[in-house]
Amino acid sequence: MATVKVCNLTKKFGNKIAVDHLSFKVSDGEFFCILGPPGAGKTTILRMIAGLEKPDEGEIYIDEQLVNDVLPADRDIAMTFQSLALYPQWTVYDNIAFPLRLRKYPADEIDKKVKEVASLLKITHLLNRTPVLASGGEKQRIAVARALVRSPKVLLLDEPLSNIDALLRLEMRGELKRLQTELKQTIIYATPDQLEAMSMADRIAVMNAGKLQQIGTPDEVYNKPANKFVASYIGSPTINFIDCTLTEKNGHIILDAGEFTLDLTNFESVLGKELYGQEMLMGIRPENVQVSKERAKNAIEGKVVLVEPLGRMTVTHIVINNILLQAICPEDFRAEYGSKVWVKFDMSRLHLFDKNTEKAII
Amino acid sequence: MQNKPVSWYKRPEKFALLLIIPLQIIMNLVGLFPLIAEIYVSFTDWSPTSGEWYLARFIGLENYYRVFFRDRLFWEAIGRTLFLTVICVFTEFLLGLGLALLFTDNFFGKRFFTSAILLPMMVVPAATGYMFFMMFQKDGPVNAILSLITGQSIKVDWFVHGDTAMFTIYLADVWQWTPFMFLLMLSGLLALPQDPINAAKVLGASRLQVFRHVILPMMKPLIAIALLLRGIEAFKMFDAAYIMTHGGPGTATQTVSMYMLEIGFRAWRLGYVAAEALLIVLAMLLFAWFIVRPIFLKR
Amino acid sequence: MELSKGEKLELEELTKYFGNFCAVDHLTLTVQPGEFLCLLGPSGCGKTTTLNMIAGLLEPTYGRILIGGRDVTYLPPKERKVGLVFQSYAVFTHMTVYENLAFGLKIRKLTKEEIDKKVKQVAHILQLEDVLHVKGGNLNLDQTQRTALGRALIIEPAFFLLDEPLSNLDPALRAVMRVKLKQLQKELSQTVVYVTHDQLEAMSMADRIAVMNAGKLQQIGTPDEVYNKPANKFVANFIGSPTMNFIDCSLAEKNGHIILDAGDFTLDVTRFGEILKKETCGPEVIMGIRPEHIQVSREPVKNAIKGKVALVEPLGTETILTMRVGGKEIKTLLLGTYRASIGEELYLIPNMDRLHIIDKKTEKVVV
Amino acid sequence: MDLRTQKKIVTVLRYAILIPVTVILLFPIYWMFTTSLKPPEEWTPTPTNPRIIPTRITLDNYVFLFAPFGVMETFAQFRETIHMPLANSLILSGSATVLALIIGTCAAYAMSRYKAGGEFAPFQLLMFRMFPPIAIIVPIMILYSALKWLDTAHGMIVFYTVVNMPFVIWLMKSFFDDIPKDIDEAAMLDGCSPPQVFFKVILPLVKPGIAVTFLFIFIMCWSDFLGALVLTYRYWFTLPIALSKYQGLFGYLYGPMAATGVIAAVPCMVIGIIIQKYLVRGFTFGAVKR
Repeated sequence: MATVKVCNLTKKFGNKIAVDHLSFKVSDGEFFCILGPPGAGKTTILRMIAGLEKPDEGEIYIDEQLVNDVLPADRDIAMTFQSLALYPQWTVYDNIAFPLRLRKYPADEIDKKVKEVASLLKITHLLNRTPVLASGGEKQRIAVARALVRSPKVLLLDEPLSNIDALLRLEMRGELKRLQTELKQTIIYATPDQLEAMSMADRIAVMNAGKLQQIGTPDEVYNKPANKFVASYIGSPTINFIDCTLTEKNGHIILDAGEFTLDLTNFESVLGKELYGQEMLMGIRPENVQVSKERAKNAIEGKVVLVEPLGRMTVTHIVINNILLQAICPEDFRAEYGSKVWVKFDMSRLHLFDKNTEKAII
Repeated sequence: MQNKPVSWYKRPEKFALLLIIPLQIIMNLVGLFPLIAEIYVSFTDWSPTSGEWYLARFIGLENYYRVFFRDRLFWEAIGRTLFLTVICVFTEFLLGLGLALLFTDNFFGKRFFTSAILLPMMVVPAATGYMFFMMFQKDGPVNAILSLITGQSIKVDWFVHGDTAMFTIYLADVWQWTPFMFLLMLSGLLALPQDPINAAKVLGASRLQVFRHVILPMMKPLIAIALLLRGIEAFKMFDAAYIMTHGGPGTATQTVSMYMLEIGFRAWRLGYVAAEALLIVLAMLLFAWFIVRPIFLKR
Repeated sequence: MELSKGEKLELEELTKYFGNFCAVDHLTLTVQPGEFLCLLGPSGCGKTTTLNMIAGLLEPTYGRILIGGRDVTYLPPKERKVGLVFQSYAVFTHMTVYENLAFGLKIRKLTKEEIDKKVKQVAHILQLEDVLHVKGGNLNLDQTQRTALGRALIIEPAFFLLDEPLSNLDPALRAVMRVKLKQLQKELSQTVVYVTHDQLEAMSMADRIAVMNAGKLQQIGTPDEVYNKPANKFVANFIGSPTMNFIDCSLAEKNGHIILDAGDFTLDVTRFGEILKKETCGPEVIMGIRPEHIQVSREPVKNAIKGKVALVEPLGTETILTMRVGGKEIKTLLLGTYRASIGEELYLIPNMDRLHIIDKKTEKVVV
Repeated sequence: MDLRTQKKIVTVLRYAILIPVTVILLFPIYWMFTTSLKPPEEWTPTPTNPRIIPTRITLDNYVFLFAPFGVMETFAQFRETIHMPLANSLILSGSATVLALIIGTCAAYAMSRYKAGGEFAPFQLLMFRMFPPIAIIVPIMILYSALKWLDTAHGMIVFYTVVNMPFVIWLMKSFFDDIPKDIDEAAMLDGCSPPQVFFKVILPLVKPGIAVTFLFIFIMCWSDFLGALVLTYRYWFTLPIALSKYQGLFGYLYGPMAATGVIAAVPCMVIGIIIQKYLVRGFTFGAVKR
């Protein structure tokens, strides 16, 4: 078990900056997720920690030791690849035993360890087969078993669930999390899937275009997104954004979206005078939009364009002139295409972003 | 962990170097050094019968001057080779593509027909030469079969006339290399994405329209590579043709390779041939760099 | 130009064998003009084969296909006028958007002016005017998709066949395109057969859903019907995410009450007595309940099932709790963020109105 | 037109084209094979009988080539055995192929994984293969006459190794490129040093590729004509040269000549059919895979 620390890590490929002055620290036994869309630099970070890629700048510490110049074989790190990279010419047993054999473990100890990890991952029945014929989920387990067998200091997982179908993914998600809790293994997990990150991670680092956007617990990144990117990337259905400006009228702070206005006087403490007249982006999650078929006080009129009955809830798409909103309604909510509805926002869950810097204000 | 000494050959860069050094040695020994010698020799009148190459008389640019202004046979051979190359490759391409189109879906005997069509390209070219030499003899099977079909006694002496001799060379090349084009075109056709083809069908296109508007444009890059590779190979044309005609009658079927063999290794004017070889290498280098490389690297 | 309205599509006993393998098995269904029908099923269930037969790319082994009442079973694709959009979009990469759109018309030998007029009109509807002269290979996903749609729309098809058209898009764009596609279909009142393996997509867009598995039609109905009244275990399992909890149980009668015995807990299902008696073949049944239909309480409640928290997955909008009850695992889905620690004891309250009982032998949903 | 009628027409057309084409393509090979089995009186067709099907089959033509007595005594003064060229072909092709494969495989791995030799190294090799062989032989002739390597085994082996090196590199590189780099990296993280990655993990994985390359290079060496024509004269000439030499000596003895042709052609045809799937890859330097 170990800690990992990276400072000012930077990597360029030609002119493209893949990772830009990144710093973070993963503590012992933590499940740390790196979340971001394709091209955010997630894989590059893992590869640099593993030693497969040389950083252009910055330092990597494993257990407080600088490892920039240590060969990958000597870092005592395990990694699973997106392509899994199992050795197709060997049996599953030999695949898992390979790292131990290279380290010259005695045969009986290898045997014991391989069987132990195989039963932990429920692949004992596969040991004498080649991995080529295994199913997607099984291959995934074999790759994890091979990584875990020598109890590495840090386990790096690169989008391990991206190649398996949705149902199995849900199951594997739970299993991986349970495994980690049991073994107290330090894990750095890269994924583009916010649901995976939210459900498994102790902390999430949200990345975009090589830059760190926010680090925090799942609760923090969901409820207190640091900027527009984080707010839009996390949560499904995605958060609604509405262009608006901040103004003052008769001592009230008013958010003007053109089609409607909201009174933000309650947020006086964070909304300094210098923000008045500025262009803003209001963010509200679909579950914080209440929809009613009856006209109500302070409610905004809109038109239904699509009702998505998802079973456990209904996602309703509403237009207010040219603003498109998604709202989560109770599961039995139904409305005709084009019918009128009235919308209210949960003001305590409102987010406000500066339109230029995209940083969160509220 | 970090201060453990690492054996030098385990460093990736060093290991890579170790792997590639044998190649460098052998390619430079047999490639680079002789090239330098050749450049020198091309400025002399060296002939192995007259002594060692470094003792030969230095004659400056005379060899090059002769190539350009005094050697009609050389340029005729070039023209002839280019002509053969163009018509052979063109025929092979049309036949190969046509045949490949018949193999895009499954039918009874597909494996047999594929293997049968591929067989000619696996015959050693020298053997092909002898095969066609036998077939086109005056008393050979081709004349016999033609007689049988036409009912008249046909006794064409194929190798005695320049035109008919050229024709047999053309036939031999087409026979041997159409299978290669077929194989290339077939692998191209099989690798095509099926969706655009089906899309065109559903939009109402007939088979011919699908071929013209969808398949052909999608095959373009592969066709370019196929024509290039085959063209380069055809320009080297030697083995079969040499066995069939030895360049004759006279010089009527002499290709560039045959001509250079004649001058260099029968008349032993190696200094002069060195100059010719260098010119061809130079032409090929330019061709490779500006035409082949862009097409090849696109893949 | 008045764009044509959609026509009716009927499949009668449509069957396709590949060798001995039956890909589509006696499929009969009718798509009404202007209807949005989803063909939903896992990969390999025969939906793509069905689609290829409708488009005329595959010959059926048996059965009939009727478009607007006309038998087209063995007609070549040209004479069917089907608007097919592929999963890969299959836009001709070597042609510009304009040429792509014009392709179907050029084939039909329309004059240059007619083609130009129609292309401009369709380009306007699909907002492709700006990219008309861009090569198909240089478009972004969204434009590619619209080009594929336009190319199909321009030949005034009898109906549309869409083969997983959204599966290549990222989730955010997918949500937007779902809305746009549905809007377009409503405005042009086109008949659409939409093939997908994504139950969420089917639920959100379809007027009716036809669920297929292993070449056979499992159920056809509105999204509400397939969600609330699944016909069999396959449909119950395939629709809804996270999937329905299935627990092996046996039925027993005690003191006039019918008891559903799962070993670790029992439920009183006397209220379903009549149906149960009539429809089940034996006491062996499977209890099915969706995670969203189980409430959780920290205090003991009557009829509640005691369990231990095995896993908490906070997803932001909702939280999935995996509970361990004896040797079984039951998933529950709670709206919002629910905090619980692993090992904590909680009480599960199933919503008895939403409980399903499935016969173990036939896998039919009884309740 | 009905889908089913269309299908029938296509089927009929397909066979109407394929059958004659196949017959024409196979005829020269058929003729050589049958001639090698015909007695002298059937070697040439007559105006009335094209002699497409031999009436009597004999192995005399082969015996004539291998054993210098007993058969076809009328032609005794032309007799040349083919023991030597056959052995030469086997020795030279075999050794050159092994040597080229050892050097080329290592270098191809270095190029595939480490971009060793720079980005253009593989392409330079390809260009080398583009020149007409005669242009390459001239400088080699200069070198060999200086080294006294003409008409020697080692000279020919080195020559074949060098001229076929581009094929080895491009083919093997394409096989290495087919293996995801992730496998190398996984092995490194599992604790392999770079040499261990190559020898323990990757090399066993490309075994089929090595086999294909071996066979392909073998037929390339075996088929060579021009190289042996210029660089050998007395001791180390190969089968194709024998074919040409004997053509001058007993060119119109079609039977024995056809037998020589068969002996030269058969190994390549057998190997060619075995590696059919990979021929495209070989001839296009790995650019077109199938």
